Amino acid sequence: MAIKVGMEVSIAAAEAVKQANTDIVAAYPITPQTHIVEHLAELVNNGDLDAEFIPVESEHSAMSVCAGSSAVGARSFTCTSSQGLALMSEIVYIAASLRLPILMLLANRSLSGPLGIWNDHSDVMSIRDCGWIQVFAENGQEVYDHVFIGYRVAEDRNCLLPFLVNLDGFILTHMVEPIEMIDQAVVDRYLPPYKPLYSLHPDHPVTMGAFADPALYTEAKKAQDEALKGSLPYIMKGWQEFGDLTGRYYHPIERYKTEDAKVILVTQGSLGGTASIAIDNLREKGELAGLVKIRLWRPFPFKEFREAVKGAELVVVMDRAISYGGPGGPLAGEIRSALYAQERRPRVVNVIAGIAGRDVAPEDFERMLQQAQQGSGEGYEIYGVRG
Amino acid sequence: MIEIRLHGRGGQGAVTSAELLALGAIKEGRYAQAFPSFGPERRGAPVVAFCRISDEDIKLRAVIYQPDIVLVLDPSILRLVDVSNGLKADGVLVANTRFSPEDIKKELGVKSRVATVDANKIAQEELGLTITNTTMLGALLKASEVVDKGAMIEPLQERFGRLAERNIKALERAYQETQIL
Amino acid sequence: MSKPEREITWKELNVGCVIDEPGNAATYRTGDWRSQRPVYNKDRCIRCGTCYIFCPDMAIKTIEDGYIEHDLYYCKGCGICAQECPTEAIAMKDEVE
Amino acid sequence: MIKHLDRLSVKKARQVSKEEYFVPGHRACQGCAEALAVRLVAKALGKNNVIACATGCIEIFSSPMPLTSWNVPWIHVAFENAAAVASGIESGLKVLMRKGRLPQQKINVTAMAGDGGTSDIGLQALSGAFERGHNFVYCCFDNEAYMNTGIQRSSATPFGASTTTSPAGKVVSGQTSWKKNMPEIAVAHDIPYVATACTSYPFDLMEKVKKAASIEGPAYVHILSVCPTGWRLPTHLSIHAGRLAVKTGMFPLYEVERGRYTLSVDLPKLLPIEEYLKIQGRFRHLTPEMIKGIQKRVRDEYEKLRKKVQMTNEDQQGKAVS
Repeated sequence: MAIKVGMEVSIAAAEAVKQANTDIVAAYPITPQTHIVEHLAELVNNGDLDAEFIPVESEHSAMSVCAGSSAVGARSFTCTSSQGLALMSEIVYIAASLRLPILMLLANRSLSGPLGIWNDHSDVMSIRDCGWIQVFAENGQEVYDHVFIGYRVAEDRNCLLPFLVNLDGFILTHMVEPIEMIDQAVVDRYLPPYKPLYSLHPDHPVTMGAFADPALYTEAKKAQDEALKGSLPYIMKGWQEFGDLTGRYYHPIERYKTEDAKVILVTQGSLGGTASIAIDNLREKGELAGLVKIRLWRPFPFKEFREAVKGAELVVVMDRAISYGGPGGPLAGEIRSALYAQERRPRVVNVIAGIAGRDVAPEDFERMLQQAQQGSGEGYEIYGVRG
Repeated sequence: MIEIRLHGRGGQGAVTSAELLALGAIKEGRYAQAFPSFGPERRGAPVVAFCRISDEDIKLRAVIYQPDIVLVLDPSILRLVDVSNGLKADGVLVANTRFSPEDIKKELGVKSRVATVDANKIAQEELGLTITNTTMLGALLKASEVVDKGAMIEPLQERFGRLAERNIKALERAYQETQIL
Repeated sequence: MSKPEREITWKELNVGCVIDEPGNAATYRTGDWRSQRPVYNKDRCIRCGTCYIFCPDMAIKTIEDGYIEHDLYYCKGCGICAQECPTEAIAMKDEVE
Repeated sequence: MIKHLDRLSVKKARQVSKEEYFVPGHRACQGCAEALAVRLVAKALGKNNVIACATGCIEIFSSPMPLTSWNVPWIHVAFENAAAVASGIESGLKVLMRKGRLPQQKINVTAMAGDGGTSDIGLQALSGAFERGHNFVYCCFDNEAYMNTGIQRSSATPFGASTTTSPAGKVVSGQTSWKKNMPEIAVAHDIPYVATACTSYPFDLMEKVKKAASIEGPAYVHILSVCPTGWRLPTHLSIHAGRLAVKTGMFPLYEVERGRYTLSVDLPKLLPIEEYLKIQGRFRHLTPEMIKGIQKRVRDEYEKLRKKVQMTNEDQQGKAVS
């Protein structure tokens, strides 16, 4: 059994990118993603990673470079945050439609304006429909592990989709914590070199990115949608095999004390642990509370989610992004529609909290759950806002 | 679980102190977190960093509001920032100051234990500059044995290389010279 | 993939809509776009290749000894070949119904 | 009077490869000199060539699913990023060959874009790729406006030209700014090779593209590609118009090799610009005063270019004498 090493999560992520024998790193600096890229530059310049490090002039070009390099069959990595994602988002969508297995780490941060460098999920929610496989990591270990899992699943001939790992900015990127590193031999066993189905090479000329008129566009989009939906079993397979090698098993939905829960809190990302403390506290006070953490965001695991909340009377969804003038936060919107067709459906109360670095402590979760008891289930509340 | 809040000025290495402490705990096979205050502070501005140490997996990711230990790296911050804010009654304030614990207790009105050491002097003598982040770790370990002093050697060596010896010596001296009340 | 586009189902599309038959656009007839057709007078042709090199539609085939032939499957009737021919060996004539 | 500056010789035409890497069946307009330019570039670069293409006419007329006009590997990602995609292709091939996952061989990487995709929206990505020094050839197919979207002005639209967003109105008469000097912007990046070319001089064009590919590092070829549709010109005059652009000095042909300027055709006397302007509908509204202004600017610019040729060749001449 490998020992745990204390390191900053960003460093661990970069080490994983190295261990995955990445060929191309293209990135532009943005807080709080910088430590990942800085460490990768160091690894490349010290000869520890044989890759091309491409210090692009913008995030738009970072994703464009990755599109080009992935299209020739190179294992390609980028990472960004907030405004950087917004700038590159045009190409993020195209990378999915081209079915290029690029890996991206997103250090989640609020979108301007006002400018704020702190953590929430408004950046990733702006590309919710980009067609990538998207997961949320709860801790540094999950970030490190999902570099390997991400490449493995993305490059699976049954998927061939880009893979996005969300890690909360600062809360994870700047956190020093114990990480269990995987032996290189195990990494090599789990993650074979990328063998593209199609690649740009003169020996077999192909055309990529052709345009579609209305007679074919719908078919192209249907194929893309089926590919993303159809990736679920291969994501599960990637997790299963990773678990068999490391003992760490991941699931689309993580449940905490949901079996008999009447009130279930739903979160994504690094606040899951904090939320679980609130659940313990509420249980001590006699509340039948439980927690559901959504790891897999796309494709959305409808079946697993419905199963997880089936006994609940009240589901409290904590969103970390606002859909201005909409029905609720993006996560609550998903969850309400996931449950709408159910015969017995719980009331879904939406709380928006932890926006742009506003700290959320266990007591906050407790208060949210208590306040939600009175919630109508319509619209949303912004927790802790003054005035 | 022990929660520690560190006060310093940007560029003085408060984050490094927190990290070294966490790394020491992890070397012991325990769980730890170290994280900065996530601010845009630049060199010179008062900053805080945090550290949690536990024998079990740490789930909590919120900021530390009620620390068991407060570590103050810079004497000039003592009167500038409310360093004892939230400090638990059975906690300890560890400060870099020329003054005695008694003086500090009286001046700041701290009810909990107070440990002091003139870390500026030690750092100046041992390292040739008043960067006190490693020196103050000695004071912290004297005031509360959150991590075994021996477990700190390796992280210090990894971080400081050929300068490690002098930092370890500064830490040792502070450990010896710290007064607690 | 050479099926008419209106008959292609989503399952028949390659991954990423990649087209793996290089140059299959050559099946597409652009000759229908023509309202004027080139008429070639071999006797005046000095086999300089000017028409061949200037044709944007690759609709001029060179045959034995450098003489040419228009490929009316592709020729859009732009008239560049006639204009550029140094010996006026090509003339443009209206297409008739 | 010379009809063809580089008179097409039987020999030259016969030497040209008959292979087409850009095949017929493409859907460019009748008389499209951009399609011709693409054909000549593809021919010059041959089989071992991977192309990253920007959104625009070329992309649309060459890749309507499920058909492709390309016989070489080709990718289109977006409008403004051809240089960045090409950077990724070049770096990807390099690293895969270095790591032994692809056999070592010379594969040229080409980026293609129109004038808008180059001198407007794609300028940042292009500048980045030049600065990073990727080994690739960037071809700008300049037809002097956004033709794909319906003839809107770009920064490459010449002064006075009427487009749908710089119409010849009652108060403002066409494009009010001078054509952005994109080749000079490329030169400012200190890249090893910059050239201008025009489809009306096909052998010159192909030689420049080949030279660009043979040089290590970024190379930029700016190709004037006459658009009869956008310039409001009879389709058969595409080649003729390009020739006039060169002979009037509106679009001089030159090369800049490691900072050294050479004129590809030195014109002892420029034709009056009216010759060029009068055949195009987009200039029909120009007043004599406007034409006079354009004429002066063209002469001045040509003189400036000549001076650069002189200045950057002085050293060599000095050496030759001593």
